[in-house]
Amino acid sequence: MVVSPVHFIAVPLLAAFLMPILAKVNKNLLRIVPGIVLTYLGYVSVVLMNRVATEGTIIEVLAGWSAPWGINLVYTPFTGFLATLMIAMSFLIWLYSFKFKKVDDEPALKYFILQLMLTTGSVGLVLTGDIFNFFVFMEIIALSSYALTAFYRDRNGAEAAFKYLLIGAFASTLFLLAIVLLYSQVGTLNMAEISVRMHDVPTSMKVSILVLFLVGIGIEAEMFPLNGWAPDAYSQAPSPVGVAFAALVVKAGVYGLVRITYTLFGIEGSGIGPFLIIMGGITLVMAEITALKQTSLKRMLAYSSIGQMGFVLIAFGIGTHEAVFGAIFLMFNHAIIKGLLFMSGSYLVYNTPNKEIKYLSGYGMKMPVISLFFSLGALAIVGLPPFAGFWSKLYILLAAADGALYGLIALILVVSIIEIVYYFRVVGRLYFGKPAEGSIMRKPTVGGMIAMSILAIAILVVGFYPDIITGYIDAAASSILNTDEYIKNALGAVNELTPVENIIQ
Amino acid sequence: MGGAILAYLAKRITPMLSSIVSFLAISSAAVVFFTMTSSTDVVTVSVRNFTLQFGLNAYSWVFAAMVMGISALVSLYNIAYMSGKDRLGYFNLNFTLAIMSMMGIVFANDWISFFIFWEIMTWSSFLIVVYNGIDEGKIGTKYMIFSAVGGYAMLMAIVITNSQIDSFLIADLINAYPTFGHGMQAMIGILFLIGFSVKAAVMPLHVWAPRAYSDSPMSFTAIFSGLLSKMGIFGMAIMFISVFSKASIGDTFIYSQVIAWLGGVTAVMATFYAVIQKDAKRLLAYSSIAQLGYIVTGLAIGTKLSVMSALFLAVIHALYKGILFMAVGAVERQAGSTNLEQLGALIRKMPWTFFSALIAAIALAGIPPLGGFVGKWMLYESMITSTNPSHLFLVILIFLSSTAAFLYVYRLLFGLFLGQEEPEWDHVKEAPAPMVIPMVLMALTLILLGYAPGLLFEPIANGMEFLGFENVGWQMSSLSNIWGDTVDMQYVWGSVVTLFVLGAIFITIKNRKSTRYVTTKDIHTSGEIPEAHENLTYAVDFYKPFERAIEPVMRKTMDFYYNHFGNGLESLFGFVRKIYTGNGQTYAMYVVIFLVILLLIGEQIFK
Amino acid sequence: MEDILKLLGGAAATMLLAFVVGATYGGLVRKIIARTQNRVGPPWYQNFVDISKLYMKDTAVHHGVMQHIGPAFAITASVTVLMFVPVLREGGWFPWFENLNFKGDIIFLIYMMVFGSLGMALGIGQTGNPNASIGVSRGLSMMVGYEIPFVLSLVSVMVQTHTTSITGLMEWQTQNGWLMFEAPFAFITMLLAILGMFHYAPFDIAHAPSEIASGPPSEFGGKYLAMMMTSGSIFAFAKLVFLVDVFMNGASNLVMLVVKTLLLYMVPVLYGAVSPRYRTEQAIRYLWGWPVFFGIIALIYSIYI
Amino acid sequence: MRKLLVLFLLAVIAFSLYKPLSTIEFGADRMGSIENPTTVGAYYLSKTPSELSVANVITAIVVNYRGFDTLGEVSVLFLAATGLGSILYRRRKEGEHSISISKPSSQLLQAGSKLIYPAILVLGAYVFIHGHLTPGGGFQGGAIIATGILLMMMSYKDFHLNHTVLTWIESLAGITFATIGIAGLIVGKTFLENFMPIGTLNDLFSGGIIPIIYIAVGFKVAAELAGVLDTLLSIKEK
Amino acid sequence: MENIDFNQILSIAIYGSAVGLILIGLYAVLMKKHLTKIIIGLSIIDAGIHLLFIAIGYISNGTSPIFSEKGISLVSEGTKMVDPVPQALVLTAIVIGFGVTAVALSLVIRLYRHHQTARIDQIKTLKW
Repeated sequence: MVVSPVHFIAVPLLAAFLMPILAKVNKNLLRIVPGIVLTYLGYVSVVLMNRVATEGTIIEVLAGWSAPWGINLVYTPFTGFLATLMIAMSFLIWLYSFKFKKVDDEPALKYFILQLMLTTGSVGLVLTGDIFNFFVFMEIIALSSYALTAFYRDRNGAEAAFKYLLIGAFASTLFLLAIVLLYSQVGTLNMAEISVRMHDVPTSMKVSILVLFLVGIGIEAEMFPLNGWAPDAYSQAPSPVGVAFAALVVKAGVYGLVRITYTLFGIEGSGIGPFLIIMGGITLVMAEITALKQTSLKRMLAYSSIGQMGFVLIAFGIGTHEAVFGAIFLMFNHAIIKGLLFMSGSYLVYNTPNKEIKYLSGYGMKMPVISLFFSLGALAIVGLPPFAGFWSKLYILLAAADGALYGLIALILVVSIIEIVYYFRVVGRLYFGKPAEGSIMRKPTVGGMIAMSILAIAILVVGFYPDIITGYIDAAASSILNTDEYIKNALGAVNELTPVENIIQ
Repeated sequence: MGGAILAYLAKRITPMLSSIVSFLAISSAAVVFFTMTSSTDVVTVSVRNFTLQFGLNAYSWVFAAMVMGISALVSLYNIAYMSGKDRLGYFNLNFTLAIMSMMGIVFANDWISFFIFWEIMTWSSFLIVVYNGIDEGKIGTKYMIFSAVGGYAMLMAIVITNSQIDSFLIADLINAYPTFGHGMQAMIGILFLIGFSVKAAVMPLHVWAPRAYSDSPMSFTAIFSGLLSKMGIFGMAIMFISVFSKASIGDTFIYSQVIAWLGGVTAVMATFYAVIQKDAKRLLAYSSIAQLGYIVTGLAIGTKLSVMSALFLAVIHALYKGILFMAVGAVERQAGSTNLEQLGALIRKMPWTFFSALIAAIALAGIPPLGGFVGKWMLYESMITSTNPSHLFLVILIFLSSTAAFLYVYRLLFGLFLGQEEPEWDHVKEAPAPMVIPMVLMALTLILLGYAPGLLFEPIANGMEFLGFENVGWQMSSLSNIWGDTVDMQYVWGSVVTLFVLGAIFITIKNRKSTRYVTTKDIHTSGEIPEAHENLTYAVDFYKPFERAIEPVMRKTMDFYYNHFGNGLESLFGFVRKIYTGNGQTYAMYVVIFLVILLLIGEQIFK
Repeated sequence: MEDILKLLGGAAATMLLAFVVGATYGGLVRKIIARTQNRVGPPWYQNFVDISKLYMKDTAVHHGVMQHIGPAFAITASVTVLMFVPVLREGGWFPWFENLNFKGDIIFLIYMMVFGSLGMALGIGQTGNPNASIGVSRGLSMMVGYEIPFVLSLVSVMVQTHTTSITGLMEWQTQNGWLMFEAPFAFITMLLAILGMFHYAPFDIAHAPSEIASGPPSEFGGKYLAMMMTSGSIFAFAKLVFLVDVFMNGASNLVMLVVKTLLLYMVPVLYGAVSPRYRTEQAIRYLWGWPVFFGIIALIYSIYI
Repeated sequence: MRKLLVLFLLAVIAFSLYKPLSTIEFGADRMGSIENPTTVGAYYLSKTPSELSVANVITAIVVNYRGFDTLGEVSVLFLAATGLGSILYRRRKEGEHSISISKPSSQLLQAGSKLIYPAILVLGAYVFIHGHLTPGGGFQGGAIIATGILLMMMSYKDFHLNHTVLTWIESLAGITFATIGIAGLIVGKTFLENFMPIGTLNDLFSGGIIPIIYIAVGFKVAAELAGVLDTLLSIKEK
Repeated sequence: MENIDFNQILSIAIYGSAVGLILIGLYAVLMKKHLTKIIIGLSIIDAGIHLLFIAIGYISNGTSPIFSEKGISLVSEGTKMVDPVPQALVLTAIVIGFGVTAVALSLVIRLYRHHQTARIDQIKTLKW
């Protein structure tokens, strides 16, 4: 069987359907199967990344109907990069949560299925070339996230999940409404085709659709007034799920925002760029100043995550190649760094009441390795060299400077200072004082240690030698910026709905 | 020259085991450095679309040599100082990293690698500051905040520079700076200056320094105050001399003036604070800030003599403040305290430490014939001979500060080493050899530099010529100003030392035989008979009268304002975050409101 | 070789002169003060008697090495200052007094003047006597007070004459007249500053015989004290010569020297004779008040003249 | 206050929806001609009878053209069922007895539902088996079956479904769907490709894989809906 | 003439009811305090959108897109079929809506179990 992008969705789905049966056979299979699947998908990613690097965009037609009649998967350098990142992160999450729950516990079964579905949804959302299919995957992500958020049987989990669900339902509703209006105008659902036909849509209609899309997907991308769900969900979900949110869900949301604004509507001269910059800026500021006042570690990490997404939005709003490069780099960094932070942070606060930061005094002595990981993550996420976070921040700032957005640079840097304050408050505390009496340290599992080590090494390697990854990101940035290329690849030569000469304008 | 860096990188992992490894790493790097100084090759590392350059020039050689020499000695001291403490791996890793990054800074030929190493230096030193774990994280956080302000100001300047000239090379900025517009010049200049001022602890940005210096382990503080803060000076010199001087005078004149006065104010205020401290470490920390104030002022004045004095003082300060911090560290380690009001009379127990500290103190006070005087003299002369009236008034500030410096210098020596002997400190012994040797070596260097400051003038003059001065003249042991007045250090040194030795010999011969040592308990007490256990040393509130005299200016500290600012911000933030009410319905409302707003104004913003 | 002999001879001669004159002044001052206060007072040669007696005494106890070398510091400072100050103007009839005065300058002298006090203070510190320490504390604090107007005055003079060398100053004065008149504000400032410098009342709180048992030297006796007194005499003279050089173009012969120095010396002495004692902070505030004000005027004057 | 705000917001939304909707003429033919389709809908209409030989174009779209969506949809259902189980799961404590709070239904309802129940099941099965021919399909049929089960649950408080069986049905149906997709990938190069003979239009055995998938979907939907209902209904108070 | 009128009325009725449903649902979500009512509101919004979607796919005088007789040909008969795509999509959307509603209800049960209330403004342990 030739490796193709659809494996990203078909294989894990098959596995997910299979898992309830397997669980009846042997409980241990349940834990192992996702690992096997994700390993296989990792292999697929590697193969496809190589292929896309040499041959360019891979289009996979589904059900034998080429676009725009069937649904297609578009594996560009950008989507491929994100998919690979997601698979890798999922694998690490799986490693981390391998011993997460006792296997004879009923929820453990659900947990692994849900995580697998979350991965599938995210990857599918990134890869699909069809707007309604996009919506479906968005819902897959959403449903698995709701369930995972409410995974712990305490009251807060359910509350967070309900808020998430309420807002998430809004997101999908608005998104669907946008699709409805869009379909009425262009009569097609393929994104490339939509992009071509968008020129004929009347402006006011276009704006309405855009607004609906922006609000709908902005919820997933944690844009400011729409992100009330995020901190609760992040902080109440089990920590591997927190990682998954940071590494998969939000990434998918941002991807959606970018795909819709860049490809469907076109970012140049449309006012979307400044809009994204402003909203990103507000998101960044609001999230970071709220994070500053947090007393609970996971909540703080959650707000920080939102802030980072604001930063990504700013970068995408600037919209030059350099900025998009920085944004994608930042997405990558955020995934690995926030992953490390959530993983190590959850061990740190495992036994503290309310996961409060103030009980962490002196944990640096008691849990040296975990503390080290956390400190590394904190150093990296605030963008201190020579860690990974620095490079992305640098590139975004460079792009902003090229665009003469000096106020923006100042804003970003001021916010970074706030970020430093609260992260270093924690790091400082880790190395201060004596741990409270009777605090029990949770011993990290082997899988967890491996996962965290991998992330830490990744942070260091990317920090010291960013070129290891910049080539891919450069290609990704080019591919997202080049809408014509996307349309041409996605629709291919066979396009009867739109004359070919209209495609490239 | 990348060899030195590579030596570090290779060894960087190893100090996990012991400070000895860290010492070996640093000293071997020092050996590599001093033996390879002739090579001037440039190491280039390319990252995506820009290249990082490392190389050594005449100017950075001064700082590199200073860093290497002193940190090699300090790391020797470190072995003994840190022995028996917890988490040595943690400490030594950061210790070595900090030193490595300083070398990186001076080697950097472009702003990006400059910034990278700058920040490595910042966080590694932050991790050392929190090592002792005093005071609930406030100091560390403060240090980090201010460093971040500085670092990010610099980063902003760097990216703006790049957007203007599309290059990160320091040399390119120097060339292109005059071509920038007025506002651009101002912005880049100010941002860079903020960045460097933080590390150099210039007045409004200094509040992190006292606690950060005093709460680090002393072996690092010697580096911290002696070398790390000099990196700010390093950058500032580039800005003032290479960059600004190429621009039209009117534009940058004002920055120089402002910074010079800030330096002066820093010197005075920090000195005052140093005078009223009760803790030796704190005292030295403030003293460091004050001394850095001189250096900054010297740089900002920007004449040949003043810059030379600034650079000279930078090196000398690293030496004497290194000694003093190490001495205090030795006392701390041996006696377990650094409280000036409790300690006393350690001179007989720790004579070598006292000797080094005495030499360093004399140098710090700027008293001839030691190296400190040379730097001070040049600084004053450069200000007096300046054509700018404001510098003449600045002299007063500088002089006030350096006169008041006598007070704290005396306080330090008196509080630690002199005064009445207390049974409490009877157990104290001289520090072990690895701690004493670096101190004594550095003290001897100070004496030598008093006799022949030209040893140091030579590299500094070369460096200054690299920075853009022409014909920087210097003599081996003679100082001269632009009015042609000179001080001949050989004569000064000769006469002072001769007289001192003669006097000492005379008094010793006359008195030594006939007198016997009695404990300092046995003193004149104006007729009163002290109880045996009473300690009569006058050490508490030593400078109370002086404190009362300067009280009006000390009433409000900068710290106070910063704290209020910080609290205000925090409460604002606390208010803002109330927007996350926790009610899901409210969030839904936000969504709808946002939607409605966008629907209403959508047509305007999305064309 | 001849040069060195000349140098050493000159140095010896200068020291001798300084000691004799300084000690005599000391005696005179005691007499004058006594007379002002309606006492008889000691004879003018009392200082010589004291010092000789002390040199002959043996010291029984000491408190450590710093006490030994403290007086050595003091004498080093006073003699060095003397060495670098032209006692008689160049070309005078007694060339031996030129010493090393081309090799130093005013800033150097300012610092050298402090050297002794600090060294002494260290020696005093080792004795552990509380009175002595209190004296040191007060003395050093007050030093900060008077140094400011002192330096302001000197800086304005230097700025006005465009030289920082004391011989250069004297050359300038030979051409343009005494700085006392050319730089009046600087001179006023200096007069106010030397009130503090000479430690006579009202600025004598560092010694305050009745309060802290003469303060700093209270633990010193015998040869230590003798040496300190010698140094003090030389130092007082050196300072006076320095001031005369700066403001009155030095002196061309010994008579003029004595007249000028004595005139200058009388200012603090007479002022002090009729004044009560300031507390330390009062002294500092006083010295940072009018003197500094005049000093700043002097500086402005010198810049814009 | 809040009410006014909400009403204002609703008014704006109504206005904003009115504006674009006023430009979409109701009932207008936007599909273009069949020969020259301007929307995908027209294309589907023109191709379905000939190339898939499925009478119900909607089914063709759902299962074949956009079969990938349906796979996702099935996953959503699966997720809902799984998530529900995860959310509502409670660890039974020792000695904890669950007491149902619902009262037994009336005799009439019990008898009636017993009567109708098989008929509903048959109807559901019919609907999803004929999904490619007539209105309806796997989802609809599955839903009908689930209503039958719901009826039984409401009538008999002891009526319980065997969860193991449900799990097997769910999983097997899902696996069938995914496997057919992958088989398409193997046989015909693309995922979910219709690799079986398409038969003739309006035959029961026509449309290639479409009816098979739809039947699988029907089973799956029925099992999942029933499972969800059962889970929700079996909430007991302590 | 009559035809057009009828079409207009139908248009107003259907679009109007679709928008009306959306608004009613929104009102419920924003104003009602009971969790279940909020969920019902969400469902109503969904229903409105589904209705709208179907309406958009409707073609005047069109038939359902099922080739119910053998050998039927599309255009030649003069009969129009309505756009099948919205119907297919709505089918998917309904199922998704069902899934969301199910999960939401289960969460309501959980919340009620923990808080002993189902009022949304009383369930805000997590805030700021």
